[in-house]
Amino acid sequence: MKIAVIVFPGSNCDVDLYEALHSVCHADVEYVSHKEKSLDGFDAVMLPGGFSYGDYLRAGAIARFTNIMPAVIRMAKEGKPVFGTCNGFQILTEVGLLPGALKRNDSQKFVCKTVPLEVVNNQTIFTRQYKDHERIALPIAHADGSYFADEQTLDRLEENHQVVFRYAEENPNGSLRNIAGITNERGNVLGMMPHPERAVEALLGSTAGLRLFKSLLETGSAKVEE
Amino acid sequence: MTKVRIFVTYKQSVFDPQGETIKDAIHTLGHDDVKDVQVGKFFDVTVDGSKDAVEKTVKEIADQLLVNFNMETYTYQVMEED
Amino acid sequence: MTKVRIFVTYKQSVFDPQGETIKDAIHTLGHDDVKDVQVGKFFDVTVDGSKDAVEKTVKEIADQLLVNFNMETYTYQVMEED
Amino acid sequence: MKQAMTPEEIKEQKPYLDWSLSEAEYNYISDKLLGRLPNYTETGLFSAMWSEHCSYKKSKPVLRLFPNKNSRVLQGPGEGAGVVDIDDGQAVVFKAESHNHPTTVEPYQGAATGVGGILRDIFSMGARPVASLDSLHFGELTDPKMRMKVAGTVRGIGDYGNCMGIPTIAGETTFDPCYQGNILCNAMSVGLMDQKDLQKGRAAGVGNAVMYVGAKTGRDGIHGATFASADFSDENATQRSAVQVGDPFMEKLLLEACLEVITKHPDWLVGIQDMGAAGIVSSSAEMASEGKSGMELNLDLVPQREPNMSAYEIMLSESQERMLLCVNKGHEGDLKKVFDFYDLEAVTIGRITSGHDYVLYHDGQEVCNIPVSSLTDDVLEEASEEKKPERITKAETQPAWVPEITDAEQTLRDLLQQSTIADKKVFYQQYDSQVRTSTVVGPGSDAGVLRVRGTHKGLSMTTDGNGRFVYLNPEVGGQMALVEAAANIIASGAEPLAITDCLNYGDPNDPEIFWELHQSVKGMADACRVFDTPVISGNVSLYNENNGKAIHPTPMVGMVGLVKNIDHVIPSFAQNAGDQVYLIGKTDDDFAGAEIQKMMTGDISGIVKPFEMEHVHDYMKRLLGEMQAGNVASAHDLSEGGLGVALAETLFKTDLGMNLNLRHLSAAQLFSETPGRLIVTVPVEKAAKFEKTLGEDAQLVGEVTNTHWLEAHLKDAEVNQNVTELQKLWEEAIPCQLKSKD
Ligand SMILES: Nc1ncnc2c1ncn2[C@@H]1O[C@H](COP(=O)(O)OP(=O)(O)O)[C@@H](O)[C@H]1O
Ligand SMILES: [Mg+2]
Repeated sequence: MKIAVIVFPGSNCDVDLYEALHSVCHADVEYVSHKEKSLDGFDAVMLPGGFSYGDYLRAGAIARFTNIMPAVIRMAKEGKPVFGTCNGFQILTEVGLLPGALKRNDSQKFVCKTVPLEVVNNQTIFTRQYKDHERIALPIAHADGSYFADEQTLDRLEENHQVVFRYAEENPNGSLRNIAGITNERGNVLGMMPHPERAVEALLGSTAGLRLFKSLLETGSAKVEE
Repeated sequence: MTKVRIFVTYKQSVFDPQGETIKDAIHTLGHDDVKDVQVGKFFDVTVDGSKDAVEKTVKEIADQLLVNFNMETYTYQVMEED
Repeated sequence: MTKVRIFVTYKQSVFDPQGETIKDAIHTLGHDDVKDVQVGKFFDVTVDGSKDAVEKTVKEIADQLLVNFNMETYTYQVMEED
Repeated sequence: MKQAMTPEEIKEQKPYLDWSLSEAEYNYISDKLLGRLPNYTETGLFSAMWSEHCSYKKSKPVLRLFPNKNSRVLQGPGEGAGVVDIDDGQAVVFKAESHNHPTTVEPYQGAATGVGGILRDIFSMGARPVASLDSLHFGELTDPKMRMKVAGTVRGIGDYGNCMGIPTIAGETTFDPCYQGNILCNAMSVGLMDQKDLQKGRAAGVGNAVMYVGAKTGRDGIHGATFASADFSDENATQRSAVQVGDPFMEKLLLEACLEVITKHPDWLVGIQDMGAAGIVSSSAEMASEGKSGMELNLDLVPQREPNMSAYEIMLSESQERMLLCVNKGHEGDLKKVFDFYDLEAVTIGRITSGHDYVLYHDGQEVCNIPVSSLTDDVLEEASEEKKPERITKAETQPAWVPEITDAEQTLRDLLQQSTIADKKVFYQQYDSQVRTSTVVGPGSDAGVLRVRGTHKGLSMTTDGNGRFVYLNPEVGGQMALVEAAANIIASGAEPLAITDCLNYGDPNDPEIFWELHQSVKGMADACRVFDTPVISGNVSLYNENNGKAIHPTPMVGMVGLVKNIDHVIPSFAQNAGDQVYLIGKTDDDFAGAEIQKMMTGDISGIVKPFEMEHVHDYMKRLLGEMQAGNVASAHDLSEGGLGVALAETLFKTDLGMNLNLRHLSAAQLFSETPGRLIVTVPVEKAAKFEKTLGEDAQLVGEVTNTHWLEAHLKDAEVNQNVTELQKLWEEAIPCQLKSKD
């Protein structure tokens, strides 16, 4: 599987994603500039964390207009895996590939720490190596991570098992229904605020995020059938 | 050139902790006469063109960029023309 | 109860990186008719008391809390009374 | 051209006095350097370049005391940042900078732009910044205004570093009334590079281009450099806004563009420097001076954000996120293409000329024509008067204060809640400490540790300083700052390499303050020699006063150490029940300036006693050897609050306890702050080897238990405390004060 990591102006966890895939998972991965228009030849695309366009206006709001985004949308429509963490998640909601929006944290502050999560759905292409309702701990690092959607949307997300990760003990940002990560209806687009790419090496304190990448990489054909 | 002020706020249904925090701070200052605080942002945009063209532009940039309709809503006000 | 809208903006000479970036984004959308963008925030405060008392309160909370006079300045507007 | 005053009017009306240029300096410039009267623009340039901030005219004689070479130092002071060899063709680059005055006036932007400035210093050397540290000194949190300043400062540091994607992995935060009117915000940045990419701030080669890249120039921070060198009173609150606003997004683009040019196109570039204090004039004049060149600039070509800026304003503006490059003739277009990709401006604003003159054109007219060296090298160094303060002479004859402890347990609980000692998580959790996924040890330990990707090496780093000791005994206090930094580095299992510093003092024209500066620098310099940690970069911040009252003399030491094998990083908290606990170093009655003195008497007093640096260095070296051999399970240095606090901290975040025989110590000594001590835990099977190496310098005091109780038997007291409860007090102290309603 060949994976693209998109580099937006202001992306800064692009290295983290790339190295998790390249150095740790030995996957076939390449950086792709936001200026490119095509993702031909790639089987999956990942949007990294960071501060695209400085998070000016709203996190992810401006990145959605970059050249590469139509190609990302196309991949999502084709059922190929699309993954966004942190700023990547914010971009995926801004561009409409995932429902809802990410508000400023209730504390009004940036928060960087490791938080307990529950894997709510282990049937996705991203989570199949986790146990059902497994507890894991992943780092978060964001100022705008409070997930918001209207009640119907939230109900629909739960009915369709689109909620993949939930904050398990404390809610660090005010997310509705403790939501930390969701997929689209089809299950091939995952957005999450926590950073699994920061938890793939014991040296750095945790390997809890590793199985997310392995789930995807060991799928063979990752394409989700409709 | 027309200057338009575009006001963006959270929708009524969206909880805004910032307003609450500021209200608390105001009360700490002793101003219990302040009963409610809501926070919003605004954009002063200077646009070139006829009145109609300006309004069209304002609506377009609000719809496409300035406002996230999942949680926000907006109004605008023409400030000055020349 | 009186509702007052307090507008806070950067002082003239202060650099506003957000406004610049948003302007560039608007141009990317094709709206070259937008010549300038400035960002500000506003506070809708609901205050109890006579007209004079309300204005006094507004000035005090602006001075002490809402405005950073190192770089910001403000205006306000009485929105509605009842 | 609209010069605001004629040269004659300047001579008569002396506006330069307001810009901190003295009459003697003005006369020297007119009579000796130029042989004519300088015009308005030139006078402005001189006052900025001759300010303490740019010229170090007062502190230079003292700075010469610092050692700045050893076999690893590739670049010492004088460039954007210092560079140290870490083997394998790699180098670590670091520097610290103060942003005290801007942060006191406008905490958020002051702190943010402080971080932005130091990052540019690092990447201008050709290094990628990989970590940031900070050193913050605030007034007491009981003052609600101070609480807002603290919040703004922390948010400013966080927002800038977070947006840039550079982890902030260590730092220090202290509170003392002396910083109430003048807070200290020192930021340090550490970069990593291949030695072959090393750059200099140098402009040379007749005909080569001087290129301006990055943000447009506005009227921000005009006279920031001289402003920082002037006494600081509440009057300044009303000055018109010259606040510099940071744009970390622009800086991120600038970083990537500059590193792309440096690493991929070394043949295009002659030199590069960031525009810091005194903006275009200092960067361009310093580059020309370094390259022994002449330079001609056309200010009409400088990208400008505001209309009608004068030559003086353009040259002195401190707008952020700008760099100056000297580019080989013919490659201007190539360079512009790289910057275009990042949507950044890159403009040729001048050329290198033969000769040694610095010539500026504005509105088609020559507005400046002076020798380059007159701005950079001819500055009159100033000899300063010195006087030992009365308070120190007096204290020398008085008996030392020793606390009377009636309830050692309560004293420990109270100390853990002192804001300088209490948990700083509320602050550092606002910093992204993990981005770039190389942080092995983040904030909350003695030193932050990064791995060097692709190698087995690691870098350990810390910032330390304690103004109270320096105030009571500048020379010993200076030594202690270095020893504390070294202890933190060694506690992580790293070998100290070199240091950077920020020298934060009051008005040097006060002979007592200059004496403090001189003595403390001497103390630091001596300690640097003992530990073989040369000073490779640094920064001086004087005039830290508010309404005539100076801060404690507060030199900050930023130290970087090398971890040979990243798998052997030593944690700062206990690891296994059954491990032996050793106290390294002698404990004495050292209470002058200690946290317990401030807590119990509300003030500090007495004489800080000298200690044997060579001896401390000797056993620390042996301790490091044991660590590198894998014989040590954990190590934590003793600082504020002494042994009692360090023991508690060693157990926080674990579920372990300790049972300790401290019968050779009094209850008071549990809180003494004798320098050069550590608490170390060692697996039983390694104990014999460890004891043999450390000899008398390690004292076996007990063992790690699995009870989560801290149990210590002292000469005249017993301590038996539940660690969970201690930790709760320690963790909640600052959040509780921040939430206080009055
Ligand atoms: N402003 C800050 N930024 C980052 N980390 C900080 C800051 N203040 C304190 N810390 C972290 O909190 C811990 C305790 O700080 P301190 O008491 O100064 O440690 P020490 O006395 O060992 O130098 C350290 O890990 C330090 O890195
Ligand atoms: Mg320490």
